[in-house]
Amino acid sequence: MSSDAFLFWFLALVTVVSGLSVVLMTNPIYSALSLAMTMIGVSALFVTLNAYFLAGVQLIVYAGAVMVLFVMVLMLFDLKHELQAFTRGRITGAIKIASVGILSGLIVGAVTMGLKTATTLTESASAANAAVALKTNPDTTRALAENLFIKNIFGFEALGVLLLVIAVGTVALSRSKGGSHARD
Amino acid sequence: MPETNLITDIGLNHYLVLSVVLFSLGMAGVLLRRNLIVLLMCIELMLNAVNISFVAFSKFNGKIDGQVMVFFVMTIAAAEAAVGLALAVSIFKRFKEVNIRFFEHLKG
Amino acid sequence: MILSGLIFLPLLFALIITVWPQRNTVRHIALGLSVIEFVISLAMLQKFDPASSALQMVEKTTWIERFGISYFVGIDGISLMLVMLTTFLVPIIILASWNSIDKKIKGFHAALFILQTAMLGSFLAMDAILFYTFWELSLIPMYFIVGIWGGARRIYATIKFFIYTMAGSVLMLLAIIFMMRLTPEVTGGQISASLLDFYKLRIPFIAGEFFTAQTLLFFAFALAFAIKVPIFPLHTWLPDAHVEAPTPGSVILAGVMLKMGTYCFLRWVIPLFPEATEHYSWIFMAVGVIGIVYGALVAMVQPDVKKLVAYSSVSHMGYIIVGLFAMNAYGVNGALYQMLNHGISTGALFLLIGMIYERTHSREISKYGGLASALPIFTIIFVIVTMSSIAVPMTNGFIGEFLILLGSYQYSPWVASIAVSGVVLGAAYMLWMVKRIFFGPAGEIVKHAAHDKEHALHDLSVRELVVLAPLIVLIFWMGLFPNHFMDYSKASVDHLIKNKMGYSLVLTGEGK
Amino acid sequence: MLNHELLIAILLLSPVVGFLLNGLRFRSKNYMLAGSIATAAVVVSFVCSVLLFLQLLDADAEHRRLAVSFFEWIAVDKFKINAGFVVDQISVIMILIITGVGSLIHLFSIGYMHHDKGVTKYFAYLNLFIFNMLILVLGDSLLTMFVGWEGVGLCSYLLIGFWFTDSAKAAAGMKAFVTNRIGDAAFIIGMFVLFVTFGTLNMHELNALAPTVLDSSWMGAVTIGTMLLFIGATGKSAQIPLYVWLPDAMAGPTPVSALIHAATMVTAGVYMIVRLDPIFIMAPNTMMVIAIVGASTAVLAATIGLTQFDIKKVLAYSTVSQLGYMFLAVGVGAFGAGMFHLMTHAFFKALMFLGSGSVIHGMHEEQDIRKMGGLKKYMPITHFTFLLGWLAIIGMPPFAGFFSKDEILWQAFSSPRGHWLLWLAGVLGAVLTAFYMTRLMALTFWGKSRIDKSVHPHESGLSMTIPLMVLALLSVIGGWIGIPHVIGSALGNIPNMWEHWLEPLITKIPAVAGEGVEHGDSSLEIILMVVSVVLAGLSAISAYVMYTKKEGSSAKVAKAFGPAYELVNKKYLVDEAYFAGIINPLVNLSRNLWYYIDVNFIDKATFKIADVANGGGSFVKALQNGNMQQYAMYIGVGVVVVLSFVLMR
Repeated sequence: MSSDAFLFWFLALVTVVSGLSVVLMTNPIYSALSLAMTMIGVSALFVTLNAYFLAGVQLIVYAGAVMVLFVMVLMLFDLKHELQAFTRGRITGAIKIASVGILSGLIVGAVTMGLKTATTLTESASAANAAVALKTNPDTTRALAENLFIKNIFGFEALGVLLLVIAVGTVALSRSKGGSHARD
Repeated sequence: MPETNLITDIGLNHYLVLSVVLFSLGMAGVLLRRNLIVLLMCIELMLNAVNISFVAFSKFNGKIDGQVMVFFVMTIAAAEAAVGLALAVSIFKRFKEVNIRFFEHLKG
Repeated sequence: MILSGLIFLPLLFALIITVWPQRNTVRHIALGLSVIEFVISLAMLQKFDPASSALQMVEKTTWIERFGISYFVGIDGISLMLVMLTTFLVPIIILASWNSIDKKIKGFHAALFILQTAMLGSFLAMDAILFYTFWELSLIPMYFIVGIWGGARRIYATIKFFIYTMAGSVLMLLAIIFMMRLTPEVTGGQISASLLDFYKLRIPFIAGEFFTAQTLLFFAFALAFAIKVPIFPLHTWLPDAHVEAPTPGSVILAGVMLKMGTYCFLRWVIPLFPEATEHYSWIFMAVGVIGIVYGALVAMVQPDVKKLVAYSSVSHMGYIIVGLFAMNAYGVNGALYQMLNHGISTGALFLLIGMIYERTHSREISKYGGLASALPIFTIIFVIVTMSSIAVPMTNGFIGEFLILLGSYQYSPWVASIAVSGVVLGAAYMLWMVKRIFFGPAGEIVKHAAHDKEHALHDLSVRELVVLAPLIVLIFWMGLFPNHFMDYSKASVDHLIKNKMGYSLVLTGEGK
Repeated sequence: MLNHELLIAILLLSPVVGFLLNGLRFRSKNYMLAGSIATAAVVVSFVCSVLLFLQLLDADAEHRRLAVSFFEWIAVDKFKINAGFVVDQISVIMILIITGVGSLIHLFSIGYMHHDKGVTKYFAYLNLFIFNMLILVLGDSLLTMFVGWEGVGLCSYLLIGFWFTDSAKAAAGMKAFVTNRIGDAAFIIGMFVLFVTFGTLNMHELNALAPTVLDSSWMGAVTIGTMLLFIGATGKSAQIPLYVWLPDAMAGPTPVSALIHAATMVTAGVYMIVRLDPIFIMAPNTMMVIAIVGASTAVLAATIGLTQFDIKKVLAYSTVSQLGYMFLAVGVGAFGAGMFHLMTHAFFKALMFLGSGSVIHGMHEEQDIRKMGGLKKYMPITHFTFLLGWLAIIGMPPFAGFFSKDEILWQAFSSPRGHWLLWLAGVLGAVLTAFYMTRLMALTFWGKSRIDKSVHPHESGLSMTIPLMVLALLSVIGGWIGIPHVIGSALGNIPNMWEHWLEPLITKIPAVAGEGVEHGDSSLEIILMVVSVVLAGLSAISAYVMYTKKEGSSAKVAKAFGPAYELVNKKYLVDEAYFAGIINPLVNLSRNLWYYIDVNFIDKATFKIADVANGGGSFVKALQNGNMQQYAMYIGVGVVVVLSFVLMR
């Protein structure tokens, strides 16, 4: 087993286990910490896929900023272990789990069915060359930047505007008294 | 084409399957959990799962666009988390409650 | 441009009304604007060439090119008088609602003008989609007029009215789309929604088989219009809508909106599906005749005077249907004339009932009695209108009813024999109502008014007389000189009757 | 000489002017002004009528026809009706009666109505009536006639219900209108039948086309058409089965009863048939029905008249009975005789109604003859004129009624379409008439006074007695223009001016060999005449004895007949039968239709359809439970479904 393969299996295990614990932990703090672990695993997976810049961003944005946000909010609410962490209802619960299961089964089935197509795709000459180039060339960051700032500059700028709006909106939301939708 | 070893030859499919598994976990969490914050976390999980498949496609197809898309997704995810949490905070301030079953105002 | 002007000026008026700054002059402005509209329609009448059966003052502009939908309006003898009726009634309605509408005045007048646009558009549109747009548009202001300014059960009535009419139009829309898909046969490949192209279609018809294109299309259209008219088993929305509607709403509903149904039979159903019309005319004859008798019988036992008049409308509309489907010159001319008559005399009846309701706040017949001593002028006018409604000669009602009966006699003597019973029953229920309200010893309301100074009954004011005078003049004018009115429509109706198996219209542009 | 078109225009419009002048100031209580305007309007019309009559006299017999068409009224396809009017031998008689008797009655009304609050309105209505009646008789087509036909019905409605605060009177007006409408509906269909058969409604053209009729059977178009027209006539002229409105119509002011319900309007049916005689002759079955209905009405109404105590009701039933005579006449083909009786009846019945009006006026609105008696000394003029009218109606020679009634009876016997049974019915009617009219005279004017002490009867003023006197004169001499040949030749060649005048317009019934009696059989005619006069005389004498000499004997007779008397007194319960058999079931049916079909079937059915939509909505609504996770689940399930559909394909 090559190091590549070992790395993949190890990281897969880490992400799946921590992902599972996000769902299963009844204490939200543990869920948050597990999610942080998952993020780190994903970031490492990015590295195995030669996406170094993204791996960094993943760490900074997710494991850094977003998770801190989550944890802070949790701390703010002072949430402890929950008795009713999961929804009730036999039928709906069954349907929920079944739909998740069937969905994942279907996707996996689709992936395996599409195996041949995928391999032929990778083996088609130009794609293969490009893939090799991408595999071997560690400098994907430059390529990413070029693509981002030339081809997708409009989307990039739009995202900037979106983030501005979000920032303003978030501030406005958290300053509000929770709306007028009184329950009583 | 020689027989590929499922364990040692890591290809696109491995990443995709991993992505699916993570996505399903996230989805199960969204469907099953009751805590609003945890729900948001599970959504993050789903988005990350998708990101994995994007990057994997990007690598195995030799196109950088996949990574660009991940970049966008991350931005959106961060924004969504911010707004979602802001909402959660504001709701919590008003109702002292984060259980999703509590918020059924959309009942028809 | 005059037709477009007629159609869209009211829309502009509605806009002016909504932004008008002074609340207390809104009525004056609305009245003035509606009179302007009427004067324009008179100018149009002046330009109209009564000798020609062609579609006149045509305007056609492409609207949605891909589907061959155009803005296409034109006028001929069939629609002319109904357009005149519409523009004529609106000022009267505005003047009649001077005191009775006291909330949301701006909204009311704006709705009225939008309604006028929609009605005129429905009468003038020569493009199926354009027509459908106006047809549906007419529902919305009416919905608000009944729903906002109506009586106690107005919400029930509006929803019933809306759903009934809507249910019919859906089928019609389907039929229109189906026919549009057929048009490339006659236009050389281009899809078209023009009514004139529809006229050219020869839709296959097999007698006796229900599931053929023409039969199905015929019934799809006929159902939509039958609900609007309304024809006998589909009439139950009408009494509710009338009872709950405010007076102006009742007048416009009875005066013009019901005519949209009958007019469309003449404009769409009969020329488009001649074989099906001929083959299934017995159904409409039957329901028409049943409507005449049934409406009259049920009207007789109504405790509410407005409901009584509403059921009398069902009876009168039965006459119109019988006249239309007799498919001969007498029947169709009579039906067209009866549409005007009904608009005027039933409109006047609703106005009168509205006026008395303003004074007594009751519509229950049993509470009245002896009103003739208290309100003599009112009584005289009411009796005149009643006479018009029961078709006494020298009033307008007689000409229409007589011609319709003559037409139906030519169709089948039996139909005429049953339909003529409406003449007797009509007299019975109307005069019984008149007797119970106006004659006899003073009833509860009159007695109450005699004791109570605050509720004393005042005879008609000058404003109310001005409202009624034109209607009374028309009742006699149309009864004594029907040719002054009928001459405008004769050419078109003759053309329709003579070419019913291959109807087409010639176009003439603006002017002559 | 004035142009006849102008004359006809003035003739028609003068009452309209009167109507408008009075109608527009209907609140006024100035009875003198209102009465003068109205009377003047009718007098102007009368002058025009006389001038027109003189014009006709000038013309030679074949061209006595003044036609005018003012404008085209209705013109649709082949159906063309002009506002056209014709003055000819028949209609000129009618307009003379209408405007002549009409002016007298207007004059009478000034005195009779002077205390009434609505006097101006009353005169407006009267003028309107005259206008409509003139249209009816002058109209050159059936449809123009129908305009007047309905118009007079309307005026009748307004005048019967003139004192509308009395519920019963308003109801009587309504009853009259609706009953007339039943006839009118048949009239309309009758017009259609004739129009479709002959292609015209112009009466001149119809009459000219009549000989082309081939099918005279029961189902022939002409028979059906004329039958329907006759049903129309039964409505307007109060024949079986539609006569019920006329007795109730006495609720109106008495001059109205005289003008509308005795002299003019109710004779419209007879007039219509006479106008269309060639057509009716082509339908022998219809004629037979007319004769039978006329004869039965004459007898039936007369029997009811025997038992009534309201002075106007007696006269009303008498009118119905006399109208029956006229129909009997036209039914056997004696159109001239029918018209003749129409005219004489107009004179003497108007006289009697006005006389009764004078009595009622003098008695302060008392109408019950049981509370009268001995009025002779209080009201000499009224009594004397009434007496002449009485003699005329019971057919005593040489009063007007004798000549016309005798002519009808003789024709009923001798005409090719006559029958001895019809004659017998006629004689029976005459005997009954003599009895109840004598009873009326006896109870009202003769015998002992039964007047209430609080009432002080007085003779009426001049405006009321002058019309009485004029009409009395006419009742005496009115018949002399139609003296039968048998008497005329006996008295020295007095010509039958009436017959001569009408001859060009009256079609003779083609004699059928072996049927009827030869016209020249004068001895038989005299015998029959004597028989009927003697019988009527005896009947009158017995009534006189019974009601003035032997008081109380009438009660004994009534007792002897017991239930039969009750039945007759209650008018054979016809009104009750109509109510129980037709009107109430119809109202109940309507209630049930409304309740069961409209409210409980159609509405419920549509609600059911709405319920389906509503149920679907509730089902979908249950899915929208507000639980966000449920929604997410739906998304999941949806994705699964779509994805599996895509993959399994």
